[in-house]
Amino acid sequence: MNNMISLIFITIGILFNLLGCIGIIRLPDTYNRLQAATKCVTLGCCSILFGVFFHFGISNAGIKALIAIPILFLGSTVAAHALIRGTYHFGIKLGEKSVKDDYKDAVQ
Amino acid sequence: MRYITVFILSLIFWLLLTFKLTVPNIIVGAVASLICSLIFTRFFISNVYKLLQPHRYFWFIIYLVVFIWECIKANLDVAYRVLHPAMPIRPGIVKVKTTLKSDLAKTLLANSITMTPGTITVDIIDDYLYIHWIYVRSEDPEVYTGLITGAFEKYIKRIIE
Amino acid sequence: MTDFLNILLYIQIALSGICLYRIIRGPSIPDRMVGVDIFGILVVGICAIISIQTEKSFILDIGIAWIILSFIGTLTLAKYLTGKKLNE
Amino acid sequence: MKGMTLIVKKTTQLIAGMVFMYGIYIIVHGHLTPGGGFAGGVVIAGSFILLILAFGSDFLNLVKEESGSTLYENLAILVVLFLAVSGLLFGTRVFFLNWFPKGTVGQLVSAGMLPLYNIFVGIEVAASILTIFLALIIFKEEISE
Repeated sequence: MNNMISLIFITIGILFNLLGCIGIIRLPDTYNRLQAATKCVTLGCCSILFGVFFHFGISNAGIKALIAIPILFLGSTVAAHALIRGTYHFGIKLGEKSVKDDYKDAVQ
Repeated sequence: MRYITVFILSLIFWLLLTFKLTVPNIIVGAVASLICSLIFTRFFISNVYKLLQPHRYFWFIIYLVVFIWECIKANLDVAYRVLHPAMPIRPGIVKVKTTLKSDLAKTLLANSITMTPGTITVDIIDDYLYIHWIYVRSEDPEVYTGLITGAFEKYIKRIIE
Repeated sequence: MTDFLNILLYIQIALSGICLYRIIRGPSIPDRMVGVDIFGILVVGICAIISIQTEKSFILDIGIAWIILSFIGTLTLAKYLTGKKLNE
Repeated sequence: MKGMTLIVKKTTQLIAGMVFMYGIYIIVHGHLTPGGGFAGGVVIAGSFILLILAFGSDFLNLVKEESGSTLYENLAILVVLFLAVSGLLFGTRVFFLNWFPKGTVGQLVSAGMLPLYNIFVGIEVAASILTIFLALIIFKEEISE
């Protein structure tokens, strides 16, 4: 029973990872790629780790998988924030379809 | 007081990581937490008395449920935009004013916004958050402020302030 | 069960191959850095699946260390992009 | 404003302690799991590098007196050498002899002197990687002037 639940969680996680990687290939500019990739891949990997927790139960390895989840969450969100700010300061323009840019005044 | 808090938190982290309740393990963990609390206490958050008030944990659990629901919604939203043949995107950077005061609350709000549908925090200057949005729904400042921060702000105010 | 897990592992490895495509082809430097960041997160998933297959817990240790080092690496790259020196 | 944005600073304050404890875990369990002195030392140096990246290098007060980390590095490698020489003094006269009682396999306190070697090699690696990082910063300052 536990094996089935863990397998379902891992499958869902890999589907989210697949969507994130399609987003990396298809979307047109750097900012949108970062949006798709960070959200989907982070939630996918958290789901895989949750599946590992269900497979091992409450034991040494299961608790270790639970510890990995908050570290992964904090790390990837902060890394995405730092990366998108660095991209703007590096001088990459927003894509052609964009409608609004309030940050331009704040930088100068 | 802050030293004791950091010591207890790192000892709990050690015991969860090793997951063994033998005497040598606890002694080694206590020594390691002592070193950790001596080095890292001056970088830790300053007001630790709020950790002792139980109603904050209650609101934290409710916030966690809301957050996971928004997170799943975010992924389905991005999946729709990626798989649609015409790619309905309309990106832009908007400026949002927040009413939260303390630094930790602003950080938690920014991290939550990063994981919700189609938004990433670009920068934070004083009270204003600059947010990159994958589909700008409206040009009116009041409408999009409600759309972006409305779901989280009241819970975070109860958790931290 | 193990066959299905094998298939999932191969899919995950193929996904990190897609990230390598973005790293090689990316038109600008920030595109490549996005690829490196996502690649670091995907490797953690590979470690987790292998730890189920072999029933060993220490492979998760490698996963957590990988998260931490990839976080530090991405912060360094982002700091380089903003054009500041390391000590300011 | 020195350093990176407010978000990075606050998150770094929460995470740096965890990274340090994780490095100690890898070092102490070096004789039971993969890892050991070198890998754990790199993770411990990573926790300090994280603080330097987020707050700027003046925050740790290490640039002015870079002798601090160099001192720890030299002391640790000296202790490793003394432990190795102690094999020459006790038991059969062999360099790097493991003359401690071995204990049972799989416990935390076992394997004789290997945990001691791991701990001091860990301190040595952490201090030397931090020294290399600070030296790169100082070198870049001198180039730009």
